[in-house]
Amino acid sequence: MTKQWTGIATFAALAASVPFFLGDNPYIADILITMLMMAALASAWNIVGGYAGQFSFGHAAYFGAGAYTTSILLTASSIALPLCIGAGILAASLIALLTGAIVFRLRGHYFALASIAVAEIVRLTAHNLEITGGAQGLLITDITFGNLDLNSKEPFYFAMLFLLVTTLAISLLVRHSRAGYFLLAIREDQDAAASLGINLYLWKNMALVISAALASVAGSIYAVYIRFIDTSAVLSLRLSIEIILTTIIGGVGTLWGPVLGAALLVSLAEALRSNLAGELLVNSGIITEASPIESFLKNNLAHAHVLVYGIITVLCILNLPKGILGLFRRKQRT
Amino acid sequence: MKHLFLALTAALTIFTTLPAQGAAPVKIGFINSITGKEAQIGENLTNGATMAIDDLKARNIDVEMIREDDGGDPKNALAAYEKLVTRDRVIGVVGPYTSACANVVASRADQYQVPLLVPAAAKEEITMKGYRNVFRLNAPADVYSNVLLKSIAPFRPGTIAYIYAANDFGVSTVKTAQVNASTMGLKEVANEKYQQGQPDYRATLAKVKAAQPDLVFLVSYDADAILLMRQAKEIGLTPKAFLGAGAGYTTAQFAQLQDISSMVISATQWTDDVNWPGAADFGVRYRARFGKDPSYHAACAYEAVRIMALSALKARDSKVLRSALTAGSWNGIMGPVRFASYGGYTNQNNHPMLVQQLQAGRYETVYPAQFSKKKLIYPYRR
Amino acid sequence: MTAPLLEITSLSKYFGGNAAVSDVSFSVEKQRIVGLIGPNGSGKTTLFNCITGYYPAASGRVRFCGCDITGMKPDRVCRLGMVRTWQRVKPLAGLNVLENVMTGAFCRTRSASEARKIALHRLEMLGLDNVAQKTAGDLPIGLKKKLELARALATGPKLLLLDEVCGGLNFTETQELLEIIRGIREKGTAVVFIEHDMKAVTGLCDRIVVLKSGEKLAEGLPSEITSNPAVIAAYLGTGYSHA
Amino acid sequence: MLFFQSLISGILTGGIYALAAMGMSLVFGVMNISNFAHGDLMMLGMYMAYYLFTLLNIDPFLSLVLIMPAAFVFGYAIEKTMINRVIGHPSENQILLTVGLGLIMGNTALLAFTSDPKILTTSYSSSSFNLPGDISVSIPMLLSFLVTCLLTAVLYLFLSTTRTGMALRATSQNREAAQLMGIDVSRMSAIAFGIGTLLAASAGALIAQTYYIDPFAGHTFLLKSFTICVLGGLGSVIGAGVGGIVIGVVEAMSAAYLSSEWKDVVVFVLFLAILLLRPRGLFGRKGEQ
Repeated sequence: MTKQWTGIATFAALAASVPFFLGDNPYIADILITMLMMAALASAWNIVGGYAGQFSFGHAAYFGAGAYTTSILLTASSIALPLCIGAGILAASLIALLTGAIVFRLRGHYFALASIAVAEIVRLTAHNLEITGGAQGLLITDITFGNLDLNSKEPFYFAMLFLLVTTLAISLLVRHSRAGYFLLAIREDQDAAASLGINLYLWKNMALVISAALASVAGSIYAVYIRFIDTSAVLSLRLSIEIILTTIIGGVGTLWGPVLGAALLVSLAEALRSNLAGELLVNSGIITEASPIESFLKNNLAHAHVLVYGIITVLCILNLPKGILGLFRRKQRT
Repeated sequence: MKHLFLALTAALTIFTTLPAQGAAPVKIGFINSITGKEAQIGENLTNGATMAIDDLKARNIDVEMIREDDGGDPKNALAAYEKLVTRDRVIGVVGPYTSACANVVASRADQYQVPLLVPAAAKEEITMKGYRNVFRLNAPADVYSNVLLKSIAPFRPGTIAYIYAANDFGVSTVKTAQVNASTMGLKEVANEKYQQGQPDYRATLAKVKAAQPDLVFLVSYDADAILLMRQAKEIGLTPKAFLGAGAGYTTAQFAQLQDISSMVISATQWTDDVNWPGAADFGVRYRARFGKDPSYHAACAYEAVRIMALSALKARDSKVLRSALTAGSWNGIMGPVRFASYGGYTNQNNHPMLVQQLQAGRYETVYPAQFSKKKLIYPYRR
Repeated sequence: MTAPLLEITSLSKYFGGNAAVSDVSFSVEKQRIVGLIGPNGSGKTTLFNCITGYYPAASGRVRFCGCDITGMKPDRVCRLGMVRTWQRVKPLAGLNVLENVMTGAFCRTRSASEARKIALHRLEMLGLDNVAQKTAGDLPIGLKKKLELARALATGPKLLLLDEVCGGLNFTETQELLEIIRGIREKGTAVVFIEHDMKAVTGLCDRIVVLKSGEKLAEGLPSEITSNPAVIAAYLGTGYSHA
Repeated sequence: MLFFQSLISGILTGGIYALAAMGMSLVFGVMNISNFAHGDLMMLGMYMAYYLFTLLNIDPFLSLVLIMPAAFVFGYAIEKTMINRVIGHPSENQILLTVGLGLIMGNTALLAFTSDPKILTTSYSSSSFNLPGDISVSIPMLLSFLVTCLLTAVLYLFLSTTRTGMALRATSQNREAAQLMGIDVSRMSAIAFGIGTLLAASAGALIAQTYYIDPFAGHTFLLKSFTICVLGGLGSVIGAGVGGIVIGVVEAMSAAYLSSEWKDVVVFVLFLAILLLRPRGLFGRKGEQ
């Protein structure tokens, strides 16, 4: 456990020094911010999905709750940013409690489907209401916070990093406390857990609320960073599934799996999206710019990036059900 | 396996940080939705942009256009823009297609001082925030309803019903239509917003039919437009006119289905029968090359890329390019283009939108009079 | 003396019209060992499930430590001091043996170090200390049964409900386990256990309750039960000689 | 009139929903897998119907004869090569595997067919007749509905009278017991997935005539199919049939009397209500777990 605390501290120190090496490179900074965000979201999801084994397929709802609450308050009032983020946490926790009241009565497939249904209701509601900007979304302009330059990347990089480190610390604290044992017991066998005096309903809800609160902060930071939100950007089922995939590919139920998954998937998605993969092949002299392979890649790789994503998912589930971290660990059980 | 993953991670980290190579001529960027839910319209923009670059090449004008996909996600659009301006060092960017993405990128353009030319996104606020580096070629959403209702005003309709997709474009357009309609004294008798992609709209249409409107104002994308009109015919919804704002009511596919599309009036940014220079020729060459009719998105992208490329070639620098765009004027397949500030807009091309009606399976421009050869037929008869 | 530790009154449970448990009453005094026997399908496990709150009872009452726990959730029942084990063992398969038992100990304490202490003690008591770091899912069945018992004991129960804890064990293992159960009783915990192995039951129990087709067939001292003709006819006739 | 119009179109649309959901329910029953690639399998059926019609001029209703065996073989192969490897795994892994398969199918279709929506227009696509009271009935929808009824009847007979059908049902009731009885459950899984794919593709082919076709057109029906399966009872084929029609009617009625934009919300609320109040669904036996 001490080793893991050292790990988190080292990670925080290393990551915090990155901007000083990076210099003025907004593009890379943007990718890193996305990575940190996905890592934080996946780690937050991991508390309820990985530790308690409750695979919520609706985490976008909490991310979106944070993003929407913060955006609405920022545009409609002069409430300070931290308070807006706090309100976002509150909103997400409320939705989480409401969701928990419904879905935690169910198990397995029913749980997964119900969590999707709740998230879809949240999405459609945001889509239909006026206050959320409905289908038009919300554009936030002229936000200030202290003397921070919100046009630069640093505040968001550090905010996301802070959130990620906090999430990791909370994960570690939870994991090694009574709560952690209870969540793991629930994951392994709900009936056995109940027979040991664990209040399933209470602990599952606690895990979900912590997870939702952290996800909502990610949403709030996202909203202020991008300055525009709509339902397809912050409340979509696609986002929920991406969060789960990130965790699964990295290693579900582990501390560093979500971080590893985010680093890998975000860079992969970006490399495919912007055809950096093709460029790399050209630059390294493997193929020439005029070759048919490059023109094929140029024309199709962007098209194909979701396809590649799908292939990786399938390969991972079939061959690495314990994620990449699972590869590095000694086989623990048969 | 372990080593593979380590290697893969290392490779990814390296090449995302590698600088782009070469000192090519002048570089511009093009951000578009190649994947994602907007991909089908994105493809039209891609085709238009490709044609523009090839046309310039044929005239020995070499401009390098770097394409980026945003997948319809504002986060990706921002990453794409930042990559283009900081890593690829483009001096101007055309795009993005969707309003959501354009909104986000537009809000950063002044920060990086690299001009952004929005080819086809309709949301008004994109050019209403006073951004100095944001230009828009197409007419914003309010013009769609404005021009449609103006074209029909002489016939003095009394009531109007709205049926529209619950998306950004649908909601924005209907909001302005309601304002325009109430100044015209039109009474609203039904307002039906629907989620896209439903297989069955009959219940919605039956409800509208019961309200007996003179005008039915529709905003839909491609496929929904066909479903709606098909089912409207079955249900027997026969107002005096169907007004289709943009997108789904201006496609070739829609025109071919004469039994349901005949007489539908629609607003568009562009047609190939308009008397703007090169419009007809563009249509012919587009059809020959891509095997389908050009949509106005293709024309918008073509003209935006052409304007950006020509201006960038002369300017060779972002700041000069901005002044060139602000000061310049062009006349091409989109008619006369000038980026001006008026009515709350900044750097907005006051593009005249066209009203067309499907007559005998062809889109005929019927309004404004100076661009049209045919007369609008009203009331509608099946 | 005082009221019994566990008191079951006219408990019934139906599955789709069939009575799985029908009008069963009995009670358990402090520090006693009660055996619950009966042929397969006689409703023993269902009765456990009703007592501990896994199934809602159709009618009847369950009182434990003087309070009415009918319909109470399993986790509250456990915190009140009644804990059960499972016929089909339910180890927390991904956790190691120590963590399994610690999970039980957390029922009594919030502190991780305290829980660890309790758990290590229980492991020692059951002779599991040498496998403490093994993953629970990998243990052989005999050790899984012991783990199940250790985990239940870690919750600090007043009453332990054991569901065929000796099933699948060989003779030595069984003897060992029975010795442990005796030790548990010495320390003040009452035990109700379902068992097929009649010898074990008669040797260990203070009282025996016999179920047949969901109904209570007989109740009494082991000697009374073994000589009860109805019981012999229903169950012991084959079971006793067989064992 | 509005009421009857909505009722009729709700029932006809519900028929298609039902067909899509039946395949999903069968797969769930036999394999205990929530198939998130179901919408993409429908999409494959749509494209098959489209190209058979435009290239070979085969009427979409006739083309079912070709589509069904092709889809069965495709589904059978997918099960044999991939899905059977996750049977018995945690449900989340199964869900993600099918999500991944769906991504692959949808995006392969995107590369192959582009995202341009295709409209399958037959000579009778927009034809309809009127019932008394000016209620219009779409002819292709009615034909599709009748085909759906026919397929349901055939499926029902197959499941209740043939050897394989009964083995499928046994597997659906209790996999372990079925295995003990000498049923080759892994073969049953493959057959179930094959039939599930067949039904999905048929539903796709039928709806293609009144809907549009694009690489993601099936997704509209995915969450609906889940709702219907839960409503009818996951695993119950007949339940899915009835559930489909119920959902079709609920949608049409909420569009008519509430508002078009909220009708999906109504469906999801109904879905949650069923999960909470009657998790077995209308006809389900499995329940809870």
